[in-house]
Amino acid sequence: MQYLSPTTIEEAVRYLAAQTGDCRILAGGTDLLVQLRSGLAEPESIVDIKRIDDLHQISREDGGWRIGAAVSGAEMGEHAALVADWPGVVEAVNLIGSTQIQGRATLAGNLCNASPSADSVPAMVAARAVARVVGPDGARDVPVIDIPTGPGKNALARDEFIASIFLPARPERSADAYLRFIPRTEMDIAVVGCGVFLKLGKDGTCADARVALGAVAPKVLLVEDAARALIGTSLDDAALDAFSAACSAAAKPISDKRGTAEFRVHVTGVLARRAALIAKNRAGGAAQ
Amino acid sequence: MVKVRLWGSLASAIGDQTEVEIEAGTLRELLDGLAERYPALRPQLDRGVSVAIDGIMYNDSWFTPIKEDSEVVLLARLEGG
Amino acid sequence: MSKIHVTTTINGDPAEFLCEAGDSLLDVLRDRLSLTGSKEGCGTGDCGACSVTVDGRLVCSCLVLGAEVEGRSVETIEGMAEGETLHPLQRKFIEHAALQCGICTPGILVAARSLLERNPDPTEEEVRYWLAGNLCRCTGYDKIIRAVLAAAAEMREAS
Amino acid sequence: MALDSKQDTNKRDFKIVGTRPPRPDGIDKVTGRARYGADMSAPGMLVGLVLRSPHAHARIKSIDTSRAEALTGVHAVVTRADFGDVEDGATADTLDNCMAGAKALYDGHAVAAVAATSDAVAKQALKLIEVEYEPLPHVTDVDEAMAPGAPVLHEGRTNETVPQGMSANVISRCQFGHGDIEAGLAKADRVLERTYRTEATHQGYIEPHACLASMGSDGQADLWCCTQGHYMVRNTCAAILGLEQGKLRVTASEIGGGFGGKTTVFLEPVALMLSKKAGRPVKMVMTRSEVLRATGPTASSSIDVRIGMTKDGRITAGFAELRYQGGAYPGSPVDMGAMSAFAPYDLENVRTIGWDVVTNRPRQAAYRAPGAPIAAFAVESAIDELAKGFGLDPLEVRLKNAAREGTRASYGPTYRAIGLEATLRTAKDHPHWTAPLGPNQGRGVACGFWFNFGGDTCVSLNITPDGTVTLTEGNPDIGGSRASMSMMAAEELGIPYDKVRTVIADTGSLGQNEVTDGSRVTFAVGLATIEAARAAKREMCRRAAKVWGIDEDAVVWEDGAAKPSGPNAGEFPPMKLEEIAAIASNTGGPIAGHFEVNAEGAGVSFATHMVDTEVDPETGAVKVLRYTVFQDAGKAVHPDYVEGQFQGGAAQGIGWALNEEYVYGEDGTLQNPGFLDYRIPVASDLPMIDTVILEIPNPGHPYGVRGVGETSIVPPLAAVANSVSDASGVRLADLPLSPPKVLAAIRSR
Repeated sequence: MQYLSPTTIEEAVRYLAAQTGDCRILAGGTDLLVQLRSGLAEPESIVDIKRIDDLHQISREDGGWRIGAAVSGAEMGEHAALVADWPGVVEAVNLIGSTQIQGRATLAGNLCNASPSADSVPAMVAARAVARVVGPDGARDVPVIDIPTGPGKNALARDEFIASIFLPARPERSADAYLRFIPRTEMDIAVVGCGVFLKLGKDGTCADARVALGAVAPKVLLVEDAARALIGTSLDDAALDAFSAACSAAAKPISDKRGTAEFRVHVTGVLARRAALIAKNRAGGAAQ
Repeated sequence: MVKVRLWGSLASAIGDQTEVEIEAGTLRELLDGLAERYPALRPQLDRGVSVAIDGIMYNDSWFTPIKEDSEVVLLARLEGG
Repeated sequence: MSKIHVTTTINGDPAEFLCEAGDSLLDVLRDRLSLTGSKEGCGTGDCGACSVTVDGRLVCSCLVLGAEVEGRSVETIEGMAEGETLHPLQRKFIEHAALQCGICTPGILVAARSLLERNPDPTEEEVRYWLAGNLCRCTGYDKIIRAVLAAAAEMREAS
Repeated sequence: MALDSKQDTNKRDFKIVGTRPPRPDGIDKVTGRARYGADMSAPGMLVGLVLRSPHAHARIKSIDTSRAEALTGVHAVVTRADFGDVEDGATADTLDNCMAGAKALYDGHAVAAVAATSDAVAKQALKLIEVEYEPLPHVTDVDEAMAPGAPVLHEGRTNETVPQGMSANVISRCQFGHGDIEAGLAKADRVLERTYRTEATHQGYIEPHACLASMGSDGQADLWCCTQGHYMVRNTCAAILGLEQGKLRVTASEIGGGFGGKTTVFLEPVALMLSKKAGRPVKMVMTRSEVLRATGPTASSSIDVRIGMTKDGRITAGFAELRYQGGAYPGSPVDMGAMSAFAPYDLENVRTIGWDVVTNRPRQAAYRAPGAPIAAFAVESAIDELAKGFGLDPLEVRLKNAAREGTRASYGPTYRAIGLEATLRTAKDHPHWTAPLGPNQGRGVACGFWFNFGGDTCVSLNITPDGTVTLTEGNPDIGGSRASMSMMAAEELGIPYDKVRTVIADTGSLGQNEVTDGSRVTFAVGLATIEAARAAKREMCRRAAKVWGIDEDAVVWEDGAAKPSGPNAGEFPPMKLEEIAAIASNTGGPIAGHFEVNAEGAGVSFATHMVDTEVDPETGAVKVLRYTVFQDAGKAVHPDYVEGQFQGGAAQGIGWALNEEYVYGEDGTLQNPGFLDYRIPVASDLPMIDTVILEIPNPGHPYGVRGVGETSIVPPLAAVANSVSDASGVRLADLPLSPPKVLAAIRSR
């Protein structure tokens, strides 16, 4: 096995393009090293992108934020302005594993690993995040929702990688939130994950809504009819009931060691409602 | 003679006798006497037993004295963690 | 395949080692540098017994490649005491009987020091959540949490 | 000397016992210097790895190791064919568990092992071993395994206690109790009948099994390993490898947790065989996945309970039928479950029946009070449900039925002084019992019992020329026992604690010592330590008598010094320990005390636990809010470590109650072999765990010590379940109380 540590994006792309066998990108490594150790992954080479300075930046762009692929969850959590804008996304990435894991794990890595239960992905999808994919032909922007294609599979070509994630400018009177259910208080993989983005009108009614679900389907689900159940409402109980029911209805989970399908369907609705209320309060709506 | 209480499975091996009497002054004499007089108890005695004498557990100490009026109870062999 | 040569700093001292591309930092510390204070409880980042800091950031050394620490600064449990003088956390762990078997202790001490560097006055809940990635099976965590809070109080008074 | 006559707890004013000095191994353990199982290496050392069965049950038709042997860097490959036959049944099972014979009996069962120059080469070699399996039908559930027609693991292992016509997976039946159940039930105002189930859990020690073996062609061998009993390792490995016990020296490393799981061998005989074949030292370290798949979790169970109670809370009869599967070999702890199930209660009519059953799971090993927590979960849940049904205070009901001194225990003997009633009364008077609860919150209590053991123990106490003391004992220090031993030696000698250093000897340096199990160490090693100190004191008195030219009977030991005593002793200033030590060469040579005993007389111990929980009615999530342990310790030698045992047992029990379980798939393979999905409690899951130490002296120990390590895991399963029931209004009879189960129960209410 070969370990490569390029210092520019171009160099990294060249390395990737030159590989004939299995080649893995190393960002936080919190998934890759586990796979290496278990023998699940036996790559011929590893390209460590953490020596590329550009990928360590959190920078303002068009009123939003561009987050480099090597930025750890802990660094995001320490960035006050980012936390103020997208608390749900930051919370989601900081729910992944332990303090130690958060010191390494990245948004881009969590996305590319394409686990159906990845915590940051529903939050990013709710926030309309866009991944910048780089490859031999330059860069292309892909909505985060289109990156995972199934458990462990993503839409990247073998000579591409994600250089950054873009979180768009957050409109006034809007906010996001992410909740997940786990059996313990920490350290578990999400049994259900739910990211919600809400924008309120001046009168406090819901002007825009997005809800994305994790761990209840082979990939992240964007539930548009659930969002529609909120738009135009005052986020009253009836609207939240409809929203919660639509989320549960959209969930198509399996039963496994982490929970039964029936449990996941029910808890999807519970979390969606709770997350929507958090987002509403953050967006300036009255507390319930 | 010492009265010995047997636990259920031992009792059922010898026709549901829950108490037997054995001439014994020590633990070893007790165990030898039981095996001799009640051959049906042998498999379990070979697998191991613990013995409570006046409320204290003994496993192996042959020469533990037993008094005529001691309370003697056979128990399944104890193991710990 | 030739090995990778790595130059780094460990507990303030310069260090060099050769490793395979797939060797974890934990493998390197334990097997190549004889720093066996960092323990492997799981190898998957779930127990925290291998906790170290790299450039001041708390990580599981089982989830870091040895090759990654080229030019970095690594701190392990072996660097926590200064000569004969124990770190207040180490002292409080002994005073509060915060260890039974002791296998999780190095990782917990490294993690707790990292917490107190960022937050000198944590609440009980903050300590519990910060240390959620450090499994202890002996103590039920009670005496560990008390020891960390006591060390924090002492360090605040001293500073 | 009868131990009873030497008991002096009540009149004794302890100077050191009962204080909280720092542990002697503290600095090593907070600096990373302490060496555990995987921390040792040797020149020329090879890496040993094990090939494991991917099948739950399969006949091994052939194993071809030739390609692995031919790989450069591979120095030895072993299979079962390398081991001879072993006569003793239990040891033969241990060998078969370490290296499969004709069949692989569970997912993860070892089938071959290699020793190579590196981990990478060894991994490659494992892939080159060709095993031809014939997969067989499997069974992992205890009730399914008992059913006629179930896949059979072994023929001919059933013993004489099992009625004809049952599945060959049923190994034995046991029965305990007295009185007339049906007559007792007839007197009850209500008879509750319930079936309870518990899933297997793992001890979850953080340190995986590890060893370093070195064996020469002359049959002499050295082994370094993490174990609860290196003498057991020596004896078992010697039997398996056909070695003389004296030729094999085993050194216990520091041990990173055991809880019963390190009371047998898994890697050690294999490492020795690899070392023998390779002619080089071999180190083996398990991965966490190997630990969970192929070491010794505890039993899973299904239990039927029938209890009758009068409306004023008197239990008229108690019956339980317990079915425990203990994995692929005989030996589940069902007998101890059956003996302990009703042990806290004074019952006229009580009967328990236990069935030991084998399944295609790893062979169970002891786990902290083996068998008892499972049984207590069933009985304490049923008693709670009955008490609640009558609107009675659950503590009052337990007090009304509590076993006391003179009660005939459900398992046979009559209790001597015991502390159950004291724990219940203390619990009732504790502020926790009357603290207010919020919405969706509940409170539960449960009692627990454990026998505690003694066993073979050997201690040597040596006085150095400068008057310091080294105490040599043979039980690994798993939670502060060096401190307790040093304290008891110092107490007895009348010298400061820091003048005693306790070391754990290897198997070549002391006689046989029983495993660190059964909560025996502070009791049995403590007893031997006290007696060894007394022997040394007698010798020091003799030396002083010689110097003074008086009769040795006229010398007594007080406050760390020999003193003349009695009418004809004469006037001499006290001669301190260090003065006697300094002239030892002149008065007869080195001074030491030693004591060897099969320590009998361990005192049983009882606990009552109280726990508050909050249940999220929308998700079924349970949060533990407050926890208090009330337990009798006899005499707490080092209260910090007694509290630590209480807290650790409670935490493990909380994990067992809420989230820990072995999950097997349809194919019989373990679905959660890692700390990610085998969910032991993390720091943020638990509150502080309050403890109340009660001291009802054990008449069988000179200081009154009782074992404390195991009882603390017995009550929490039921205490948590009772609390969840109080909080949610639904009662669950299956552990763990994982959120999907709790939510399903709430929603179907």
